[in-house]
Amino acid sequence: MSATLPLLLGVPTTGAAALAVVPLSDRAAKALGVVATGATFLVAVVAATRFDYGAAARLQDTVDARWLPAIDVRFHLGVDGISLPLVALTALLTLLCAVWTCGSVPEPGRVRQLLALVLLLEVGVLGTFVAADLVLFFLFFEVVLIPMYFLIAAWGGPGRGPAATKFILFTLLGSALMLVGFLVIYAAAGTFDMVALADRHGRGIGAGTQLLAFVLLLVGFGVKSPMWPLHTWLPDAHTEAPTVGSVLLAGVLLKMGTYGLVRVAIADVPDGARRAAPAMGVLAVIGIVYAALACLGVARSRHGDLKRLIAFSSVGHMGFVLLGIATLTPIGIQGALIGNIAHGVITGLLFFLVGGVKDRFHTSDIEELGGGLLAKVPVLGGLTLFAAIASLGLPGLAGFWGEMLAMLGAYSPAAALSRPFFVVLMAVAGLGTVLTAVYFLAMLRRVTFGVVVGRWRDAPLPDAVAADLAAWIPLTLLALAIGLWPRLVLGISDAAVTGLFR
Amino acid sequence: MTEWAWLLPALPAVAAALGLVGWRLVPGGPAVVAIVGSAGALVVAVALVVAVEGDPARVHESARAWTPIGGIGLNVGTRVDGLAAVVAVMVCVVALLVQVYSTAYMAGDPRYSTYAAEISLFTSAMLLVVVASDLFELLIGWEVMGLCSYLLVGHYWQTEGARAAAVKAFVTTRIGDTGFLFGIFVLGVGAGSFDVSAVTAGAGSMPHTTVVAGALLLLCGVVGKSAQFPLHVWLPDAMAGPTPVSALIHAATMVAAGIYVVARLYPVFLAAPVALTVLGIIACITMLGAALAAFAEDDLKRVLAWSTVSQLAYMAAGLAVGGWTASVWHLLTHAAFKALLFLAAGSVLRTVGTNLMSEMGGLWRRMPLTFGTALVGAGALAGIPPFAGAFSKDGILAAAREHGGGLGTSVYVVGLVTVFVTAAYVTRLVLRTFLGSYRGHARLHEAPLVMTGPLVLLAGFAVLLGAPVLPSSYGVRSWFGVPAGSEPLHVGIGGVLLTSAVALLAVGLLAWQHRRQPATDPIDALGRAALPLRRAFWVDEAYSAVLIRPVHALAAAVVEIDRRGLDATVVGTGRTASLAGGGLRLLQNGNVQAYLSALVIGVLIVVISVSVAVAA
Amino acid sequence: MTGADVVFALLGVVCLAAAVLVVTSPNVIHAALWLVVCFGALAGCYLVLTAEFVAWVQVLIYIGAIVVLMLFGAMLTRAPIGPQPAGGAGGLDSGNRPLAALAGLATTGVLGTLVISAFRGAYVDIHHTAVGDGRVIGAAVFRFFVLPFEIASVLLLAALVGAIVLTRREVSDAEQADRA
Amino acid sequence: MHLSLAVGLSALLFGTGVYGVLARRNAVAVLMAVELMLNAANLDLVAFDAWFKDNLHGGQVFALFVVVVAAAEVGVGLAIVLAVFRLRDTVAVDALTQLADRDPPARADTVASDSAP
Amino acid sequence: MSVIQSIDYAAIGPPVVLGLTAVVVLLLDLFLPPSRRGAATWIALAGTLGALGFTGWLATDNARGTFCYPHAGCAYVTDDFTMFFQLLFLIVLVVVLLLSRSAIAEESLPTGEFHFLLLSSATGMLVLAAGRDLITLLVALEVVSLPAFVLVGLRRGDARASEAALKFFLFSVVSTGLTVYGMALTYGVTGTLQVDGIRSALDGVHVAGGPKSSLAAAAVVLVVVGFAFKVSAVPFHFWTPDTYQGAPVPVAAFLSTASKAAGFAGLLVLLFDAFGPYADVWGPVVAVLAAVTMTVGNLVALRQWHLVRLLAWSTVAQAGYMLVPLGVAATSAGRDIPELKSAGEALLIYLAIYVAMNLGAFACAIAVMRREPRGAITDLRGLVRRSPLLAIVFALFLTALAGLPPGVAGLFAKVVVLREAVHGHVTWLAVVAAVNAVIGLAYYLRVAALMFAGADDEEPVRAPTVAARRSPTVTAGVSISLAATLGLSVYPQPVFDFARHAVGVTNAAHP
Repeated sequence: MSATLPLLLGVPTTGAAALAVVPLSDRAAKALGVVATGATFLVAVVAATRFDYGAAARLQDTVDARWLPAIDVRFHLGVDGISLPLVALTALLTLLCAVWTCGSVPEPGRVRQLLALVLLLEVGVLGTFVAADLVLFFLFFEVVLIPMYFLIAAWGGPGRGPAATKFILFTLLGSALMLVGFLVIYAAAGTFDMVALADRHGRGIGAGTQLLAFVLLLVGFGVKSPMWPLHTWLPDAHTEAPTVGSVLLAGVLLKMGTYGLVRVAIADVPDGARRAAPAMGVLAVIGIVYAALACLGVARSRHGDLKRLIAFSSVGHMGFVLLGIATLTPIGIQGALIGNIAHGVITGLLFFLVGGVKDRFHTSDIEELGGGLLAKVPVLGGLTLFAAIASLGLPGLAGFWGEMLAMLGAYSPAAALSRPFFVVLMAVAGLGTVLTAVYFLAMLRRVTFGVVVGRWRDAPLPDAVAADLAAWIPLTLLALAIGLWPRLVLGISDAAVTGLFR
Repeated sequence: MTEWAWLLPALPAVAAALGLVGWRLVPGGPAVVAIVGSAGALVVAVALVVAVEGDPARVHESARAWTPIGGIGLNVGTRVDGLAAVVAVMVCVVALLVQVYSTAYMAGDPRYSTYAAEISLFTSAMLLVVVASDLFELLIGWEVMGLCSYLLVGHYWQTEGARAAAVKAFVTTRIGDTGFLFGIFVLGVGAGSFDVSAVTAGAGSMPHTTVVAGALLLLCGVVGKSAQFPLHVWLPDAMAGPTPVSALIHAATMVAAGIYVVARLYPVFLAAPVALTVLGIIACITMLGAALAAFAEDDLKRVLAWSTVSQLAYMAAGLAVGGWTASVWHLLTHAAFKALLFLAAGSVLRTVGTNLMSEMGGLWRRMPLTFGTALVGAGALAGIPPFAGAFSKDGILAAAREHGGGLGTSVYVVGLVTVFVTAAYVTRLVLRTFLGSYRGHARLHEAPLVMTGPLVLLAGFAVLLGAPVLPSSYGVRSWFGVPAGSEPLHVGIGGVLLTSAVALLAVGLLAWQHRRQPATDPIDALGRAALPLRRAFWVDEAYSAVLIRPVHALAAAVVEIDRRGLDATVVGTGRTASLAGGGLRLLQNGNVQAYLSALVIGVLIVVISVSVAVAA
Repeated sequence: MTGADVVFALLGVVCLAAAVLVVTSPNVIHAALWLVVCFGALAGCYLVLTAEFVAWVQVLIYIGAIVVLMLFGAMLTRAPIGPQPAGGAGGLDSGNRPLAALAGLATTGVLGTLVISAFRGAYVDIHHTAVGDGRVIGAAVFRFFVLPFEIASVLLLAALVGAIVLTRREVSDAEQADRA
Repeated sequence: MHLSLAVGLSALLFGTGVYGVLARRNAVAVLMAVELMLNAANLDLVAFDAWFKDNLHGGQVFALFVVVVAAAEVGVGLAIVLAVFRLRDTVAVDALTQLADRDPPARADTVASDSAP
Repeated sequence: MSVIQSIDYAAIGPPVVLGLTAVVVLLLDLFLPPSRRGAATWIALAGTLGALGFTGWLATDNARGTFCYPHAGCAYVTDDFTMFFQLLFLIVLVVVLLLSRSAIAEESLPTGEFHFLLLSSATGMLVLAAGRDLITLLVALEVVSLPAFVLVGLRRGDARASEAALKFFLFSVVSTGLTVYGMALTYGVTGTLQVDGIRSALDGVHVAGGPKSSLAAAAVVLVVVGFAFKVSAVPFHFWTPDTYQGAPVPVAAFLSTASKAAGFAGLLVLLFDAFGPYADVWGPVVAVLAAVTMTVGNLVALRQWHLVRLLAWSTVAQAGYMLVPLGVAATSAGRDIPELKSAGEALLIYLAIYVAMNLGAFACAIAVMRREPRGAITDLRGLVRRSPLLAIVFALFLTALAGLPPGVAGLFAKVVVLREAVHGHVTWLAVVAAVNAVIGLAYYLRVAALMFAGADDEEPVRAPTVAARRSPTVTAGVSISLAATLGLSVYPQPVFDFARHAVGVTNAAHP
């Protein structure tokens, strides 16, 4: 029993409640937001320092209390090597979002409510990552929906209403089916306890039941991830969401889906996973290529939106993550986990940068921006260049490891899977990496390079200010650090991942 | 000493980082940072050569655990032998000279600091490839080079050409790199480790298909990086970058990396003769085709670019026929004379303000030093003794002859023909640029010392790396640990004389033609036959038609599909639900009798179904 | 086929015919009168089935109270006396007739088939049955069914109050005046 | 006597009642039809009671309670019909469609467009 | 054998107290001056709380039975099942009384009669939950319904109110007709009117099969109609939106919670106890009805513009969710005894949570409609600025109905019923329910979002039509619902336990 995890959830909850109830001034609200997210981050850091890296496969810092014995639900929390990096990432990104908000509040203001929702969101995401009971997991999984809905619907762009609705309906559809999947598992295994379920490796659950459960979970988590063709909510949501919304959506919300696949689907119904993995792999790969082509289309189209492009790129990146999971190998799953983190860092950075662009140019339309970012705002432009390069999976930066390990996993998939089939998937995914480079470069070519068009030439646009840099630099460094020293993530999760297959 | 090899990539990398963000803190500014970085690396490289020289075949490895990747672990570290040390020196020398040269060439450029930092990063990446002990570590350097070439080729990003060329360079090499990555998978999984040593040691014992697949996939990357057919298209376009960058790319980094990796992983290729045959065929096509394209090119830098493609094909061909030593030697000589030629070209371009040879001519009068050094480079390229190229090239041809068989013969014959064409375009280049009368309008003047200095130095190398290093006991053969199974280096007088004769024949032919019609471009003599050469055999057009345009069309289609198809399905489902709601709503028309009818009929249906079900 | 069968059948025919007229008569007053006939015949049926008390209750409450109430209701709502064109505006039948016919026939068919096949051959021995007169039924109610009896009082009170509160208009106006 | 006679008649009466409920438009006539349905049930109850020789007399007692229920229903029903008549001047059940799923009144037309996702 | 059945007056205490209170309120109304008639609320509340206390006391006591038959079984039983429902009804009644107070004053409803009728209807519910024979169930059902017709039509000047009442009435009597006929047939098949007797008789009939078994199946369906009508299951739902819209909103709240719960009480007694042997017959029917009910309810709700009608359709949909656990009887695994028990438990849990959140939603609707009597959803736009707390609380209830956090109670409810469906191997039904949850969210969210939306440029800002003061009783009603919903969100275990005990006593234990 330790207080770390309750604190991890309690601090942002308290912060959210305080922000929601106490009528603070904007300044005070911003300060409180930073303090609350910062404190949460500190708690996460404490959790990371307390963590016994030698036993990363074991759930640590656990809290396990009776809650609803009538439906076998326990208040059971814990972190292990798989969840710890995600917890840290979430806490970090939320903190950066709060910092960023100090510098730039999206229309129509109301920073207090905004930050309250961000904190509530953080509770949901952190809770999802530390929950060790399926119902609790589901509860936290759902907690994020409403705040994100309002983040989009209240602070979003011109098409926010339908985008927010699509987001929430789509993800709820997924999570509702996911709940059915959980219940199928429960019906067969008789417990909601994720540790017990994972230990049991699906023993005693019939093959048909496992497949059913896995498919339901795949749809549920697939919507969140998002997996092609369940992704269509994502581009709209990202395009319309305010910067912090996009950052959190891409940076942490999507991770809940892939995390769930690893934590629940693969661990609890491995036999179902084995049978569905080829299909999952195919969808993942289609997603990779499809997203890349869509991005290319956006990057080249007359009125392409930068945020839409990055949103689509998320579909592709998460395709790699899903491919890694579909291989059912430790390597693939390691790839999925580091891919998760890398995508959170890099795409989070990209969305921050686009947010910076939007703050200055009041548009994210590629055609209207016209190019020459490097000339007009060199730091912003340069970081955009860096983030795009990182995002296209350049070795030495964080994005590489996820893609590489996913493909390496596909090269030698789990014994039960057809190797030639997965090698074909790997090859197609490789094609996707090329296309990814193509569209990012096409985007850079139109946006960061080139000459500044007339309407911006004399506009006094500031380059990065302190709040910007505070949000950008940590992510930049992290992308570099993870890229060069992937042990930062892989080292933590290794034991836990290999434990999944023991 | 070799445990300090990590400094080799690290020093330029630090220089790059400092140059990007912190150069203001350094006295002397970005130039000093960059030059000190390269110079430091050179010192390390030379020290390494000294350290390994006694037994160049011995591998000095120092590695530590990098990261677990799910069951297996990766290591990171350095792996130094004779080959690595010598190539490192080559890289550092060229890089240092390029940095020095650039201080003048890029003077006044507002983004000089970025430029210098990128070159440092480039150098660092190449050096990482050179010393990497792990295949993924190597891949990092390999791809960061791609990034740097992208950035440097696109340095003049105000111009459309530079932007396009940069993207083309990156994407084309990335296509190859994907194969390269898969090759790493195949070999690494086959060997059970991704260490270079493990892979080279294990190549022989791997299943044949595995090693062939691995080698062929690696070749994809090599073909892309070393600009071999069919992935050569990026290199001529890459001339859009600043000229010193071209020198760096063509001489010491990037393109050299491809050849270097084949040489480095030679045991793998030896275990997969099929791959070597494929490499040979590709090399043959490339060497002749590129030479022919060079002959028709009017742009001075593009001529040199095509020549690079062609010369790299020589090296590839040499490796294919087992001429390992000759190829690596040619790599060195080529680095010297190609850097020389590019820097000379840079010095020319800086004065005349154009790339087109049709607007040059007669420059020798005003730029004697440039002309002289360029002549040395040209001689080396054309394969005329006593310049270095003649001997290294002959080594390759000799190896081909030695190797025999279909492959050896093909390489030998095509190589000889290419010698002729090479000499022809080199002559044309010299004639059109330096001789005759000036056809442009610029005020001509010789370049400053920081630029000519490197020229002279490189010219020295272009001479010294030839015959002088051949016979001595400190000669080229003793620099590397020659892998078993490769052909020994055979450079005989007969071979050199033959190639020189072929080359001089071409020179003579061109000179005679020039004497007859000094004003015309020799290519015009070919008439309509020159068209395929001018268009570089329409490879770009073919790519555009077969690959690029379809992909773009597909991309546009996907956007539409997403909007009209998938998303419309989703929205449509929502709308259908709403419509269904609307339809069901019509039942709620307020007429209670209708309600009751529905009630009664509903009950009846249920009653009938359950009673029938029970009866059944 | 006994005499009871014959009597019951005859009463049944009368009852059914009257019932059909109740639901088809174009005049609501006539319909109410046919309802009387129907219920009367039904009371006869009850007598045949030895349910003496129920039969009298049928006569007293149904014919005496309920039908009269309906007649009043029909008249208070100014039901036109005399035949009305079927289906037309103000007619007694709605446009729902075809569906109604279908539903009615289907109901009869289904239920009739079910009950007749279920109770084929079942014979009611009316001669050896305790006649359900007032004493017997009263005893049954107070011995076994006190609870419904007590609730029924709530029901009736509620119905009474409800009917009053819905129909008294003037009082409500007065109440409003009070409030004002 | 045969039970089939009674239960058959009951089914016929019930069907007739159902027809009446669905076909009559005058609310009072509908009420009459409902009475037919209830009486059909009563006939069954009484017949079964006799058949079973139920010593609790459950069927007959139930029939009595049905009569009570019917009386209460008719009382309240007629009151409602009168109330309707007073406000609407009609007792035609199919004319009472003020409450139905309708489009909103003019000013709230934005709702309809909102509802399409 | 005594002449008159013995009566345990303590057992029937709660309905007696409530019924007497009803009469007292009615009589006092006659004698009190109009200005003092508001006291009726307090008297009724006092009576209700008294009944509640009585029930509470009974709940801690052992189960009792009274009005027993000579051989076995009683007509009135005070087991945990009864207690669960009686407590539920009484708590709802407290809230509805609070909510009605302002409506009575503002819409000039006759005070005494209103309270009398409301309490009578509730008395019927108390008996219904305890009744264990067909006559009692039928008469109690009528006692529930009859006052309700009048309550719906109580706005005497309003044509809509009487139309609503008439529709409700006609629908109800036809349903009653079908039910009575079904009861008659049940009697014919089993020879008894008593729940336990029917059960054992049907056991034999079901095993024997033949035409009699077919008839029994038909009878089961017919009997259920009257209760299915109460719970607004499709196709017995048509009256619901029209009636709710025409009725005073507190009455609609009462109908959608207490009355619906009463329907479920009857359904459970009948289906689990009396018709238990026929679970294989009604199981699939209920499963299909559940699916159709939630789907139809949700789909039509998508297209509503009137707040109360929207809530009406939402209650239809919610009825579908509540039927889901009963649908487990569609499979042989689901008819397993422990499974059926936990299905009943799930239904009770859902019902309790539903009642809390739905009552809350109606309470908020009442609070809103005191200012925006038109009831259009669009009138809610920007409510958060006019009354932020109300908007937040309303949104909480709506999200709870949708089954999403922060309305965690609703989420528990969904988890519980889906768990039953999956456990009983009717996974398809769980999937249908899951999909329906999404459709449901669409309209709940639309309302919630409107409350938080900014001002619409096209729509001019209007002054509230009624200069409404905040009504303390409405606030109290909202608060109770809120407390209940929050309590069920944080620590619903006691209610879950209660539900488990409540189904423990039904005869599902030995079908």
